[in-house]
Amino acid sequence: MPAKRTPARDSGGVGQASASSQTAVPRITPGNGVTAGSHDGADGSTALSREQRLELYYYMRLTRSLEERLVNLYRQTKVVGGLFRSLGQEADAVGSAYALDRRKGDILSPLIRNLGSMLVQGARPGEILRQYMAKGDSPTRGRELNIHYGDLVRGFVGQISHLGDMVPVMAGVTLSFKMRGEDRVGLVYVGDGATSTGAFHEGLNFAAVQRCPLVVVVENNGYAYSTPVERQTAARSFVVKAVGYGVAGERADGNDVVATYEATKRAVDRARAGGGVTLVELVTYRRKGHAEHDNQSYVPPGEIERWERENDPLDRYSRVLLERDGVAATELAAIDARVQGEIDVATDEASASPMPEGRDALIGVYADPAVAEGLWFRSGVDAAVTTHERPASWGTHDG
Amino acid sequence: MPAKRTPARDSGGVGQASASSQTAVPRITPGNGVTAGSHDGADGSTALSREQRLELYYYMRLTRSLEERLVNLYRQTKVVGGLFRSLGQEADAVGSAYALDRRKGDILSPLIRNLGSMLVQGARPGEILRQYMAKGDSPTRGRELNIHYGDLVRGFVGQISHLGDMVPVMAGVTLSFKMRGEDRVGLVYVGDGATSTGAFHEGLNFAAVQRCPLVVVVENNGYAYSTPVERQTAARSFVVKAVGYGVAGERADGNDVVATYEATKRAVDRARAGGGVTLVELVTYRRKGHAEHDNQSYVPPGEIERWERENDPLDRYSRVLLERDGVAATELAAIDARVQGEIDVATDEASASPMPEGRDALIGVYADPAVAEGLWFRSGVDAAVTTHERPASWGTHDG
Amino acid sequence: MAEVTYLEGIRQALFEEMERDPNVFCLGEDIGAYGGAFKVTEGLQQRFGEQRVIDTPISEIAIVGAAAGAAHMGLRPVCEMQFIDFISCAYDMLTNYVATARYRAMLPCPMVVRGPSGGYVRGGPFHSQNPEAAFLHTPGLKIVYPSTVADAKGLMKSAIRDDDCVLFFEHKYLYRRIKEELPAGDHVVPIGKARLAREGRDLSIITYAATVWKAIDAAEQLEREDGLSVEVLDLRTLLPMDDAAILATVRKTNRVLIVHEDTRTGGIAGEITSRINEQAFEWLDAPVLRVTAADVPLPYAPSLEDFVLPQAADIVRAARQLARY
Amino acid sequence: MAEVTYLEGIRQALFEEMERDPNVFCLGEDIGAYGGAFKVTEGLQQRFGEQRVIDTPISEIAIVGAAAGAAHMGLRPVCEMQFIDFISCAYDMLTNYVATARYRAMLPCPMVVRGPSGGYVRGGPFHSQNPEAAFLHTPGLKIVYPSTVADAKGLMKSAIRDDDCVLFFEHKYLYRRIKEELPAGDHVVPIGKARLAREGRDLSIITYAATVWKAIDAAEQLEREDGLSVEVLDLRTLLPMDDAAILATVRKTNRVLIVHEDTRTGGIAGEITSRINEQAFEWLDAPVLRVTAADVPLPYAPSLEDFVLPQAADIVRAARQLARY
Ligand SMILES: Cc1ncc(C[n+]2csc(CCOP(=O)(O)OP(=O)(O)O)c2C)c(N)n1
Ligand SMILES: Cc1ncc(C[n+]2csc(CCOP(=O)(O)OP(=O)(O)O)c2C)c(N)n1
Ligand SMILES: [Mg+2]
Ligand SMILES: [Mg+2]
Repeated sequence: MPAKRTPARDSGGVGQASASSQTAVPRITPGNGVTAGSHDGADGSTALSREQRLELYYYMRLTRSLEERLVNLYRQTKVVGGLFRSLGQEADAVGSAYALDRRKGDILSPLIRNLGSMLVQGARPGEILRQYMAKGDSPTRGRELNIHYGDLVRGFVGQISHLGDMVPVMAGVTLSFKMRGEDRVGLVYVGDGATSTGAFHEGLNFAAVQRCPLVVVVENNGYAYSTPVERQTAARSFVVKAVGYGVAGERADGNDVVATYEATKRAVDRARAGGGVTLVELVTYRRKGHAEHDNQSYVPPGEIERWERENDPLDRYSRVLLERDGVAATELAAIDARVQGEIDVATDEASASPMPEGRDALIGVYADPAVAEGLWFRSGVDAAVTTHERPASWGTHDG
Repeated sequence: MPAKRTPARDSGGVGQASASSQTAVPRITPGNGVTAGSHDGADGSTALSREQRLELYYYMRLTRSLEERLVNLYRQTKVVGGLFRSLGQEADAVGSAYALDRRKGDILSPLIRNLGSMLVQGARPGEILRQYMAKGDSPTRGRELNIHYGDLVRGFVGQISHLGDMVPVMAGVTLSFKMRGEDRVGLVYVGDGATSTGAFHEGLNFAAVQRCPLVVVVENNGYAYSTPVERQTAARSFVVKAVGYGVAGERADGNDVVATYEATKRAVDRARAGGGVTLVELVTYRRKGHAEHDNQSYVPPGEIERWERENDPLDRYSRVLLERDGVAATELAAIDARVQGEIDVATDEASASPMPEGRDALIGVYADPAVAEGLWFRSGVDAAVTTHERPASWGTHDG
Repeated sequence: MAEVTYLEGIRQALFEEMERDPNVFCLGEDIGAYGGAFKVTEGLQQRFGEQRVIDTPISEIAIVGAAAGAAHMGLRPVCEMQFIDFISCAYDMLTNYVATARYRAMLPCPMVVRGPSGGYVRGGPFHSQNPEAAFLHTPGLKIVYPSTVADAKGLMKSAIRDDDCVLFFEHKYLYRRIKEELPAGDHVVPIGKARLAREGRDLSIITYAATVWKAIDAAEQLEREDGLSVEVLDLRTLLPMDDAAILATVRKTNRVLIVHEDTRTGGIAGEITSRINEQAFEWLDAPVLRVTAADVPLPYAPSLEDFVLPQAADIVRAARQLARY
Repeated sequence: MAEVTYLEGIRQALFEEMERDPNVFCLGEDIGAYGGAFKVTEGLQQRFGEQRVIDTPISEIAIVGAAAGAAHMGLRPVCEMQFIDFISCAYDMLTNYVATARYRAMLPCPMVVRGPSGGYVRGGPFHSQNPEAAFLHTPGLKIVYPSTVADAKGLMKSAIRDDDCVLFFEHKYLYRRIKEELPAGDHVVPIGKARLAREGRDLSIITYAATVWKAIDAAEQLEREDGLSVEVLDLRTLLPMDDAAILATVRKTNRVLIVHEDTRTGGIAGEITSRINEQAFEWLDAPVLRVTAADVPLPYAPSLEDFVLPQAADIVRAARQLARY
């Protein structure tokens, strides 16, 4: 793998950033500077094996197809809440997560658009569908929505909605790695929008001072809900923020799965070697609205279409595999078919799953007592209230 | 005034910062790089008039002498709470505040060590003493402690203890200037420690995006309570943080009142001209403990003494005035005497002031109702409780 | 006049107040071109421009803090929390800075913090919260939580005109589910006054926000099936609390059921119970009871959410017990 | 054995638990070399090193969030808030992330957040707060607020061993004002159990933290001057609340006065009053009353602070009224 560094870690590059620091971030366009400077595997120097490269394809395809299935289920009103897409961002999610080492026990914290990252870490399509459908045998037993769930054994921590909060939490997860001398690395995703939160700032600063083995990936997809990047920050990029925290920076084309992998891998290697935090900016584009209901009226005309036409990560990667890596079209088709099969099985299983029982809602707020105080007004207090004597206990809290 | 720019705004300089961004901030020593590169009025290029230069001296002396008086009062237990010193930081406080234009309605938000800044904006010694002594005719009528008070007419907003919170507030104050097209500028101080707070981050970023006419002054005095700068941030300076917010940066020797003035003045002028936010780092040193009770056991031996001996801002500035500006020693002695006189008068007045009446504590939580609900158990509910009939009202809330 | 929704009532109030007073402005995430996650501010930016309808970064601390700063200078900011759940990020700024400003520093801080609140919408634990209890405890804040279209509009107008900080909670379940004809003209509802939503003689239900409607459903069922005459008091303003209205209904029916959607322990019912105890104990013929959510984070699945949140059937059941007492 | 202070009791608990369990570590501002603003962690870093006694940046969000992350991995962090007033900055992280972790994600989150709390020390509005009411409302958290040296030590040990997040409020007025001999050995006090601080027959005072001592003073005065036998129940743990102990004292004396130092509206007294209403209404011979701080930010001047905070004389007066009822 080349030790090629993105402009962020190159002093000249950041110097430039400073000179134009008063200029807003340029609107992202497909094929702008970032893409031009990125890897397309053209130099053939990546250390990924053929199997690994096909695995990357598999996860990207699985991400896209699984979300397409979710769209169907959503239209059939089988998805209980909102539906969040990562269309066009599959490379960024998959490529970055692929840089972690699951056998070493690396852990990541995904966001709503990191379905691909979770699949790489071992999340199963059936779990995802059950979560969205609020099933009783979903990982959170119907308590939390969409991909808000985790599994420390497989290596991902469930997010909460409050943006930025996972950065301090992952600072603590990786602090534990450091304290125990474990050879593990953590990775936390934040959107361009979430970089504005106090939690992001405090968590990143804390991890930087403690030199935690943490990679902070800013997924710059151009928008936070309807808000374009230039209303989120006056800086010309997100990677320049690395300087202010005294951490390393990387910037890569998030629609190039290999470039994404490589930039993140450098950050992961640095963290594992004791080099502390890296801020990785992955530049990509959110082709769907914030959620399914968002009509994207705020997007300049043609922008989405241009990204779809010129910079779809699956299209781009398929071309690389077919045209340069000597992969046969039939191989990709076989993967596509395998993915469809897996999703069909998962859909059948998830659909057959039961909804949770109402009373299960009371279990598990505390380790001890294991059961939350109940709703007395749904239980047998009738006896007590029919007497005007002093009862031993008026009303009970045993639900 | 020279258009000289500090390294922060110079792309080469920040490039260097980036290259060494993994290195901790070097321990501050008197006369390190910062001092060397600063103005001492040596080039004679400052636009300050002789009167203004003497006024700077007056405010610095007033700050120091007033705090010395407070130490006396503290030892006599006439100060109710803690006592916070700015010894050694008088130049940074006075020089930066002096860059504002009170006639234009500029507003600043001071910190605990910005007594000097408040005096420049028109705070009166007697008010300060009354505040510390919790007098009933103090600006906050005994409700808030030390220099936690403000006056929008004179141009300062009272801080709260929660560090960082004043940055968003001043973003809003200056947003109002922008919205109304007023020719006013705001300035907010934060300590090196307070830069770690989420509020600092959110407020600075908000102001940067909105291009508010705001100057954010980081007073880097080496410590936050007992915590040295290198445990607060992994960045090599605070001014490099400007890059990540896309704002201008200035760095100056905070123990040089003229250099401090000039750097802040450039920032103020930029803000007034519509150039948005500047992050100004003033490098200084906190010679006393966090508060009077702090024994500074965590400070390396000799450090305080070195700063006292080699880099006292009043000594330095006196020398400049005497040796270069042709000020006579008698002139400075006259100012010193005037200061002592003012403080003596203020002390007498403040000592004679009454303590507040307990009941006044209930007034003024809301505009309407103007009086807080009282303490019913201190008022006449006795009548009600002596009867077992249904009373019209059992207990009252009218205090 | 045409009927309008609860959401439209709020939107009208914002429009009218911005027309009336050039010092009023709005700030929040995605409230401008997009018109807000629920479209409460739709059309505002077109009408009043980007200077008065500001899309902010994702920064609740900064939104609230900047509003306070602007309010000191005489503006009247209206902050949107995209979901009220995110007000927790600004908890320090609200409780320590904003709420104390007048008292400790004689700084006026006229501002509104508003946002979609409440459950019954399958929003899960972080898009369904009822934050009133977290702020009831803070002297210096006012809290409003309307249940009708007229109140939503009229109280929003009062909130914007109020000289202190008003937290204005909008129930998102009601946004498009209830419609009313609105009084013409400058319709203002005073802060601090409860509303008798239904008159009755046998028993009082004290509640606010979405559960007002559950209480009315329950009251009708109780009337039909049990011949019970149930009074429903809609608090509307939670801080300051309308003690007079609470005492009046207690003295009338002598039996009180407090209903809130929020979790039980530490919820607002406790405060109401204390006030009744202190001021009308002898008027009680039965204990003051509460029907509330269970003490858990609000789960996502319909079966779980329905179980945790108070339903009309729960109110009916508790009311019957109370009536029989 | 020598008598030790409340502060020393806490310090001993930290020492002993860090000795006992290598997973226990401390983090906070200035807790290392300096030993903390009040010296509660003095000597800890010398003994256990910089890895286990971590000086952090001024970042309450990060302190609490990082503790949660470390707790997920099996560590047992003890966070110091330099003053508990600053816990407000971490309100979101505590109520949304930490409190829900087990329920929504089956993630264990064993951690302690501790800090100097409370008034009577001329600390002004931002160094005197009592934050319990802000968190009582959050299922998933536990809240402890001891009043004695033995409880301070024994509850801290339980808090560190607890498998959930415990907010541990230390009353700074008591830090060096009370001294006790401590039981030898591993002195552990269970979370969730109140303590009968004084037995009595005529009237119960339910309270916690510093006002336990005010209540005892008042009780002695009432005994002396009025011949009243006053029981004082020290809750010690506020969440979960010890209903059994509360009901026992209500059934015994039939008259209840709740005393807390915190402001009145939305304070913890409301919740206690509700529970008594629901579970022991018929046992009441008088309304449940409260003696609390007035609803204002706590002012700095001694005359003002003394007026706002509840004093023994206020308790005496209210108790007399209650006894006469
Ligand atoms: C603290 C907080 N404030 C507001 C929101 C509401 N919200 C949810 S997603 C979102 C936009 C996020 O944008 P970004 O971080 O860029 O992530 P993206 O959706 O683009 O992946 C907002 C404002 C939230 N979840 N948390
Ligand atoms: C949010 C918050 N956390 C903790 C504190 C306690 N505290 C008061 S001053 C201080 C140190 C401040 O250091 P710095 O910002 O460098 O200012 P300096 O005292 O050096 O001027 C701390 C930790 C606080 N006031 N606010
Ligand atoms: Mg985004
Ligand atoms: Mg400092």
